Amino acid sequence: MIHNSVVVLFGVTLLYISTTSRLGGYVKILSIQGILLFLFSLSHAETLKLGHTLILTFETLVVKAIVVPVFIHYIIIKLDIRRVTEPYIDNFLSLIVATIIISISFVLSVALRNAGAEVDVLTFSISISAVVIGLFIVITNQKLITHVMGFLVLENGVFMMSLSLASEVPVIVEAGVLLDVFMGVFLMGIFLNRMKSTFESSDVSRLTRLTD
Amino acid sequence: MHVYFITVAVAVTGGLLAAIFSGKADENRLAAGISVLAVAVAAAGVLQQCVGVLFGGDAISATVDLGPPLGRLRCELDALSAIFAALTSITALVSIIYITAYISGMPKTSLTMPAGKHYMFFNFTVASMLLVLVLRNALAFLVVWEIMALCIFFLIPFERGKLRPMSGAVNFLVTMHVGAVILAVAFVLAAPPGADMDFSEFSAALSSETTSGTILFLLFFIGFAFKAGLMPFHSWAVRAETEAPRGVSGLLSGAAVNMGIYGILRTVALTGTAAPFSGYAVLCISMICAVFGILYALLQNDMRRILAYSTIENAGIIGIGIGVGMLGRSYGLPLMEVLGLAGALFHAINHSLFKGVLFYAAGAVYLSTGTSNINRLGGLIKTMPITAGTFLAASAAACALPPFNGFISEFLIYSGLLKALTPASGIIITVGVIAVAVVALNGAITVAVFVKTFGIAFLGVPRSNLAGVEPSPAMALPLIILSVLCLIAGLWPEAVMQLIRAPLLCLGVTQTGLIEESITITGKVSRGALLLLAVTAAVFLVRTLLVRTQASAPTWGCGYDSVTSRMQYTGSSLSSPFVKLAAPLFRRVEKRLIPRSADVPGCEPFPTRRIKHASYSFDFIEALVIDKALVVIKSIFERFSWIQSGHTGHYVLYILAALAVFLFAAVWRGTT
Amino acid sequence: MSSAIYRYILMIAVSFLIAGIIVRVKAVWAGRYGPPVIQPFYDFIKLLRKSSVISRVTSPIFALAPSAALGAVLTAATVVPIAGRPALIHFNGDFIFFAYTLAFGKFFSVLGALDTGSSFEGMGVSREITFSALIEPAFFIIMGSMAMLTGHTSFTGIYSMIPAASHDFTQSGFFASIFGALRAWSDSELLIPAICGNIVLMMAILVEASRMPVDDPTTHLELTMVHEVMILDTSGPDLGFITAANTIKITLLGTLITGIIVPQWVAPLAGVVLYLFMLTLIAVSIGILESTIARLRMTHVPQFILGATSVALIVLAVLMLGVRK
Amino acid sequence: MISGELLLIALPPMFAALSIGLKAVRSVAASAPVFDRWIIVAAAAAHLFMTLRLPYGQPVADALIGADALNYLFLLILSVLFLGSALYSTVFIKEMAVLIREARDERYNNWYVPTMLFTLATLSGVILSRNLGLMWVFIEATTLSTAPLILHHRGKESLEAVWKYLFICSVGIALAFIGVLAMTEAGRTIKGAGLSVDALTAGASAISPLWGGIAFVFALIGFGTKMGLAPMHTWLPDAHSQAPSPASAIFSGALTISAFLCILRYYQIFSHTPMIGFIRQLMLVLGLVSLFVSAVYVLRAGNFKRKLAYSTIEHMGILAIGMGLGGAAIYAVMLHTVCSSLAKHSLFLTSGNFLHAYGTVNVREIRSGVERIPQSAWLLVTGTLALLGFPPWALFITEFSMLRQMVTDGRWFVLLMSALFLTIIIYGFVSAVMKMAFSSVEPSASEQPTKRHEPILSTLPQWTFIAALAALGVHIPERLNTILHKAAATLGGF
Repeated sequence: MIHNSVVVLFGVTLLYISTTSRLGGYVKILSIQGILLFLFSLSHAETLKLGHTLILTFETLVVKAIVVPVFIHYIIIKLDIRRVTEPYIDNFLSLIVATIIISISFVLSVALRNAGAEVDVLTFSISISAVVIGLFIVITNQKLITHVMGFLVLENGVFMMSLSLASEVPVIVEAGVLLDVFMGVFLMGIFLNRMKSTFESSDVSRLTRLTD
Repeated sequence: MHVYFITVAVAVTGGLLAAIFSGKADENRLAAGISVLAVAVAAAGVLQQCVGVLFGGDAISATVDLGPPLGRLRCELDALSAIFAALTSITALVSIIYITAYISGMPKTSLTMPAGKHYMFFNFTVASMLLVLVLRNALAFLVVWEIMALCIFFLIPFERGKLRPMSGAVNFLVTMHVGAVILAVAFVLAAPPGADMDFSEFSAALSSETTSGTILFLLFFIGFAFKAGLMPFHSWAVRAETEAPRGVSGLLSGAAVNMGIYGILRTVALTGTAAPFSGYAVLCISMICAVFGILYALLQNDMRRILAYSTIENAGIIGIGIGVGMLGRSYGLPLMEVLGLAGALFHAINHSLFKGVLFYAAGAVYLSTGTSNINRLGGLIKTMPITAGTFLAASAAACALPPFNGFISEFLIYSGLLKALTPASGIIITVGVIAVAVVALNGAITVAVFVKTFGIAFLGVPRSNLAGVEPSPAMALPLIILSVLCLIAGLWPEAVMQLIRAPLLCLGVTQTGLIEESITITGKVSRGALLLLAVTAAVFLVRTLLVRTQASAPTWGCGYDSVTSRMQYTGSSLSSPFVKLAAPLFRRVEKRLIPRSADVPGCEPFPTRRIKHASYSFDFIEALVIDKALVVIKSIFERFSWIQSGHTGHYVLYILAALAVFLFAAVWRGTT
Repeated sequence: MSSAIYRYILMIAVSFLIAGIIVRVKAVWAGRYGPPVIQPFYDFIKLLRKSSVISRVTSPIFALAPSAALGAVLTAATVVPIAGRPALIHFNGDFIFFAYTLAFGKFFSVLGALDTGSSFEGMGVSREITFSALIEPAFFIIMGSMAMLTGHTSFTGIYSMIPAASHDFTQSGFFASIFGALRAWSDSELLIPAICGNIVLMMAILVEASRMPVDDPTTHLELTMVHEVMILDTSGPDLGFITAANTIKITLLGTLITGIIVPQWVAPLAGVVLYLFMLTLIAVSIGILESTIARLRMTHVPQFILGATSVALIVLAVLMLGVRK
Repeated sequence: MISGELLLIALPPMFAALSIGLKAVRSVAASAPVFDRWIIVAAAAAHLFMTLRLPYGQPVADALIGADALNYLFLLILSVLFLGSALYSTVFIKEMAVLIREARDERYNNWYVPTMLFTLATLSGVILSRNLGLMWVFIEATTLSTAPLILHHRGKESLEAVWKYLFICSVGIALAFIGVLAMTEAGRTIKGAGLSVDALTAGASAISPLWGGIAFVFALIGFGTKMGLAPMHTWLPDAHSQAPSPASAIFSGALTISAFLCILRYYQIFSHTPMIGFIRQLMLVLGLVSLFVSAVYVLRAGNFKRKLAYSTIEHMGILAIGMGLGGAAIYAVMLHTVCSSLAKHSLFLTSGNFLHAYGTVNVREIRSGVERIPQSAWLLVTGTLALLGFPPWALFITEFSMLRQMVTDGRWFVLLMSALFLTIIIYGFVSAVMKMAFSSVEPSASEQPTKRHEPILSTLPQWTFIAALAALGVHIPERLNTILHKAAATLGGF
């Protein structure tokens, strides 16, 4: 029961993130998603071995809910990026697109189940839509920091899918995902602040010199 | 066969040694000497082998196993390859002697690459040409075929700082690559699956009378037509031969075009009796090529461009000969087949001879006067008698005038056409007569072209202060040898026909009696030519006896005494009536350049301004096939320049789009 | 063989008369008495004896050109069947040899003209090569079709197949034989090709020998000349050779025309008489033509010559239909 | 005993640690350029030595890492290329030191050798791993280990390049991870298969086509991003043109094909299932799109290194098309991988020489290469001709056999399109190279080009690679031929 409600809540956060127009909102959403994933992994606790659950809890609670959002918050303040996200298309339209994405992923997962693949429809569709919405956020936003956050939403989607699909995936892959998130954010953070020193602003419009 | 391989190896090592010695200071003579020696030895070896094969000896063959990628290579020097090998080696030898003399006259700094490397690529080209003639394995043939194109590609950009040869070379390489791709497709289609793609296996697929057999033949024909410089694919020949250095142009028009001809003849040999349609196709393409080639030659005023277009015209004539031969074979007219194919082979030999002389003479003119634009030359015969004499002989041969060899080969093609009388179908007769008319028109325009070239450049009064100087004996020697060969082949064609006898058998001609008959035909005609020479000599003798006192006076100017050299007819004015007549065939651009500068000083009272008028025409087929295609491709691709836009967001969008499409396809395929 | 040589010499001699007849007819038509018919012969002898003035500018080619022109025409003459009898030399495809020998002559005479470096001669050259290039296809279509139809490729062979020749009328009288020949002609398939052939050959004479509609031999304004201007600078024996070459060329083409009409079966003497009669008829018609028609504008001459090609194409149509029958 | 494969992966990081350690020691740090050169060459030589001695063909069943014929071939390519880069790097490091002595600009990049060695390690890891999950982790590691290399020049462009490289590749790798997850889900029906390639291939028929299709799509798009297949190629031109020459040579020569190996593993799993038809269609589509994009941009790109990067995309497209054709074309793909990596590697190193001699790689500003740097100019010309598939070099043979496969399968549209794009690429490349090598400064121009000294090591690797290519074009040695055939056999070719 908790399992389904956590997933639904995660879906709601996805919808909300595609409509907020303030960076602070993005950071708060990310930490909420971290917490939801923590609850989600707890609900999977009984099927996993002890060691695995230990890493999972550490991973979701500490990294996704606390460390990463704080780090991003710190970067936003240090680079005093303007607090508002400048998306290419207005919020209302992106909300519609987000709902379309979620509905399509539901259709997809129902089709999968009908074709005989025993898959948990709700979790799979929400995780697929998280991935696609992550990409959508990256596509429709100018600022680099929003790209990083889009990428993190994508990571959360992948993490949820890995839990729901392949519960007995060996530990090293889990560690790999964690490593990916951590290193990605870390490196992007470094480049963002070095970019601040070389470029005047950190929105993506500066980054179009390399063309043909 | 091993001697043949040794000669090819000698040419290659000669090239390498020349390149190695190219670094030193006075390296021109050393490198030149080595490469000339190498080509001479190679030529001697090849000629010895070819003579053995051509006169009675049967084909020498050998198989070499090179392991994985190329597999078993069957090499065979049969009569058809032998005659072309002989031709290539002679042309190569004469060209290398010519190039070395040509380069020694040029300052070292004006070469794009050191002379030694130029010789290296020349030797590699010759070696690859000789190798291509003997290879019978399709993959190895293609490999050496493209290596030959590559080596010529390096020969073309020769003079430093000039950009046009560079683009000419690139045009050449790309055209050859397209030709090679077509050939590759043809080879794969013809080879039965799994076999190691030997030429002998192609004859089954080629000679089937069905449409697939015809389409396959046409693919082979088009693939080789690229190299032969036939009309739609001729732009490389014109560009390369005008921009390459002189010796190389001689090699290009002589040996390179022969490779294309050899390829077409090899296909004919493999095909046996093809459907009439392929014969008609070959004949029609060659007719168009011949007429358009010579018409464009009439427009040009640069000696080398004229000769380049005349090469295309001669390739057309040879194509007509092949077409006649094929039609004869498919309609069951053996004499027409023999005459057509013999005419084609004979003309290939003639073309290599007289075209060589023409290019080397044009080179000698360029070297001594610095330009090959005939409108700025004139009266060169007085200062360059040997070059003028050989140029006259070669142009008479090119116009197929009786005492020279060109007449014999066109005569063979004519009589082949006239033998097209068969009650079977009316089409072949009409095509035959139209072809006769086309070749006649072609001959007449060739006379106009070479009258214009020789007349304007060598005769009359020098139009500018460019006085020519006789080339060094090393350059004059090739000219004399080749023009004398032209005359001998014209007056005693039986010797050349003996050469052609074995290749004809190779081409699948069965009745040897008919070959004898064609030889007697040429014999009789050459007796007539001899008569012409004798009568003219007799009349000239009478004239010298009769003419007693020869007073000299200025040319009769119809009463106007201050005749200047500028009042002479120039090349463009000489051909203007014809050009106006055939105007719709080429786009002429008349430009009247009126500079903004003020009045002309010195004639103040009259308000005149210096007006410069320039008119030039360009080859609209080349413009259509090459330039237009390039423009269209570039404009289409220009529209796709948004892909690399620089925005990270766009890039992720591409990934998402690809993912969505493929995912949808996977699910759609999975569920249905 | 010996009779062929006599007829060859006869033709060379007659050619000077032909030129005289043309001039005489034009004079009579204009109401003048005109020079004697053998005047060209006297001119030829006079020119041979005169000394010549050679321009300083020219090279040996100018000296060679007239001899080459005459030599070419004389060689071409050996191939033509005269007065219904086989030619001096005949072999397969000798009409090609005929055409290309004439081209050899033209090639050198044109080069000779260019050698003098005068703008007038250049003008003549450019017109000459254009017009002669246009008549070549017509001549070849005619001869090619005749060769196809008759199966022979030499002049002698073609003309031996003329229907009048193949029937033996020797025993019947002169007029009966003429009616027989006409009847034989009417039902043979060679009728139309022969007629068109003669028209084309007639036009060829006008073009090659530069007669009236194409070029006015008597004009004195160099700008309008075609052939005369090319020989402005020749003098003495050279001029003689070139005028002789020109007149022989007329008779050559005339002989080709008569070849179709004079049947090969008639007795040699009667054949020769008939041949001479036909030649004078042609010369008179040329003379009349020159007196009545004005010159064509220079730009219209190509259209006139291409007319010859269209006539030749009619023969091609006959060829196609003929074969189908 | 530690297995050879594990040593191969572990060895380079040890050398890197040695390099970092020595730099930490104050007294020795000053002579960093000297010992750095020795370390990288030693590591490369050791890696090649171990690779040649590594037994291949019978990997331990279900082992995490092991060498079968397919990945042994890729390992060979990697170690040979890395040795070439190492030798070139000695010259590169010496010149960097010279720049510092003249205090022209940046300080010595301490991190150059360590990151190169980490890249070698991670690439060996990717190639040797036989477990899809482990392969994914190593691919992830290559992204992170190559990022600092692109940042070598610290200019505006290289910053932008590294940002795009990191971001797009991370997105790609995340999608690839979903592919791995989907494969575990698909492999659930094969009991105890987990993610080991051998088990999955054996039980492939039991995999449900739907999940298999989804897994392959995600893997193809994910690893395709790392491989540089269009439309996921956008990061490649920026990254490869900004990285230093030896590094970009390794990127285009080894990194792209290791991503290609990951895709081949998925291809191998489905090679004997009815799914293979659909997979070949996908590969053909991506191949043709890559050829199209590279044809568009080879004409437009002004910078020669970017042109080379687009030719990398072109060759990846050719590989994809080859796999899409199947049958004999798969053997051609194997040979093509070997030869195209060698050709691209030597060309990137040569473009480094040009960059060093002229200070720019812009085609329009480079003149009379033959006079100033003759060795590199001739290398450029022969290398380009080898890359474009002219005989006698081996790429002609591979493109011919692919063409042969296209004709026998009757795929005329693919043949027409690829022939057209390849011809355009040839036109674009040859005209650029001819301008750079042969077009010369007018004799009257003020400064006449003077011949520069070219160190032997800056041209030796390239000459050996081009000579090897020419040799392969004529005769393939027996040992290599068996490896190629076995590799093709594992993928369902012959």
